[in-house]
Amino acid sequence: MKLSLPLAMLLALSLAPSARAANEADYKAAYAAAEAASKEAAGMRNQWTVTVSALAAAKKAADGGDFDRALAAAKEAEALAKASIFQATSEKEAWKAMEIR
Amino acid sequence: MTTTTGPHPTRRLILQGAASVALLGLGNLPFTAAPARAAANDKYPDEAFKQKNEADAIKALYGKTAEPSDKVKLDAPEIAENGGVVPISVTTTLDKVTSISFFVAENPFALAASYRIPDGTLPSVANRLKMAKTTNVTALVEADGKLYSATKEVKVTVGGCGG
Amino acid sequence: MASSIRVRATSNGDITEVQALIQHPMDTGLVKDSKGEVIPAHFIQQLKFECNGKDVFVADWGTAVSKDPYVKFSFKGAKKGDELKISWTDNKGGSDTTTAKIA
Amino acid sequence: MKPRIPLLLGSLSAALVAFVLTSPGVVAADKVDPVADAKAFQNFFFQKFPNVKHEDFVNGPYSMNEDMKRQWQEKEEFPPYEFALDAGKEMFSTPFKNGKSYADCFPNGGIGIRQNYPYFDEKEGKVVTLELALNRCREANGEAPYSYVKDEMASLTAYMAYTSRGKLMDIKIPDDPRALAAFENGKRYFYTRRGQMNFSCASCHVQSPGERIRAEILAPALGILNAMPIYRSEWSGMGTTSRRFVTCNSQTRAVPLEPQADEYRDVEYFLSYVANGLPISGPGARP
Repeated sequence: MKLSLPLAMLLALSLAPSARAANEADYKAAYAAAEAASKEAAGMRNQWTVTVSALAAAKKAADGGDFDRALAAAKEAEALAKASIFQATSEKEAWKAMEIR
Repeated sequence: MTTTTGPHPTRRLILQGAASVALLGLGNLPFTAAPARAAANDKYPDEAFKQKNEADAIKALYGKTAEPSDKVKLDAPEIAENGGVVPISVTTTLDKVTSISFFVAENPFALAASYRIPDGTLPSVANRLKMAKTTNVTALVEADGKLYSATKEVKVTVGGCGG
Repeated sequence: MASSIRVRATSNGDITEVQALIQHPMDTGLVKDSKGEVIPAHFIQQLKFECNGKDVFVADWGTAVSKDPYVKFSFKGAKKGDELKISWTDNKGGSDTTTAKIA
Repeated sequence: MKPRIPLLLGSLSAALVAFVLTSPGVVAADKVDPVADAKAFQNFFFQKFPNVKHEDFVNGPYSMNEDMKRQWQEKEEFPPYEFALDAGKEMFSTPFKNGKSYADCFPNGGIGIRQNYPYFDEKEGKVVTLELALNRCREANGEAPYSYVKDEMASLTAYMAYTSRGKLMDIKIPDDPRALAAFENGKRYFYTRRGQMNFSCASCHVQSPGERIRAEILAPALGILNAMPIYRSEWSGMGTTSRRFVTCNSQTRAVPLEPQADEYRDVEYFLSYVANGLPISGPGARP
């Protein structure tokens, strides 16, 4: 099974993690971005379960005051959501490659 | 009820047998008399079903050890399509069969099911058992007071791709 | 409500083949439900088949018997039209019984 | 475990492949031709599995593996869906509070008609599945609709499928551009990759039927809905087509759509149409 997944997320994730500890503002910004991407993915009816759970984990960590983990989870959620958007757009045509003719 | 075919069980012997079966449940006393299970008790072998491993369960149920025999034909799938519903059956050419039981070695409780075979009932049973994981399934047949067994490994794993 | 026991008893010659499927959850007591609480053990312990006043088959079951359990066996000495009585009891004192004519 | 690096390589190659393929190929596949699609679909499986009898494809994994087929035949002697079947029969004959019953909602009293579902409703301009028709019948008679993924719906469809056993799947596509669009949409959904696993229905049921996915043998896509609804040992209970679509989605880590969403209705329409001519074998028993 060729696992081909056009993943913009990998580029996003490889950014050097910021040195100082994350604070609430960083987390809020990252969470907002993640939520927007997640809504867009849902709008394309191609949401992933892992995006939803990463968002939930981010929220839970933030509620617990652990903003480092919350920020990381929010970033991951955003990357996953972007990946599912990329998947939906590329599959608009790519599915024909598998069609039995 | 059928009379046992072993040594004629006087009352004292049965009591002694029953006592030692009970003691045996604690798994620490060597076993002396061996009552044929079918006649010894009519009630549910609660003790045997409580044993975790196979050897204790066999002792608690029959009070003796079994010897593998090719006269016991155990039919079980190579790979179970689902651990919750594994079709397993056994048939034997041995005669004077009084009891048939199934053990799943690494289940939480080894003894899965035990059947009493009165006179006139054919010595073969089919049933569907649950298996916790890949392990050995053993069928025991008690014929003419002696125990015979057949064992087969059945592979069990979950299905599906992820989730 | 129809009986929880479905039986099919067919005789050819002197041998009667009996198949039974029983509607029962057969809970092991080792499983948790979606809310994380343990589902208590609830399983058939004894299943009896009687014909012409005699036990022809007695099953003692543990928690490893599948949900909606099935069993098949055969016995001699009965003929078409005889009545087979089937009854089970479970670890919570529940029970059910039914009769079936041998076809 | 996040497989990062292989995904990166995978994604670059996929993007490349997608780009290459879309440019020349798209012209040929524009006109929707269900008859040709169905023929190509069936021939693909008949050639891939020459020694599987055509009508056996409806037995899913059991047409692919002898050991599994034996376990299935043992189960079929006294199948676990027996109780759902009886419950369905009873529900079918119990009138609603207003005295009517399911028989009044369906042609031929609902007996022996499952092979014509799903059908394209030209008034509504959409595909109507058996499950949807049953719930609409309930609502039309003042009854609360059943859940699409629970036992009641499965029992009803089990009984209706049983009354059609052996009849050949007979799905019609009227000469209506919306019907062709629904068929095409179903086909698109069937071949579209989704979820973090990046699988489409075809990844498993076209590329690798007969192979194992952990303990289970994958069923061929041809005739896969002919056995619905199915009693799955894994669920130790009955499953409707809706439940099967929803669970398949979540296995590939895609968030499922609501049961009876347009995509699900269309993919059921597509999959049933391409299985025309194969017998109904529902209700089925599966791992």
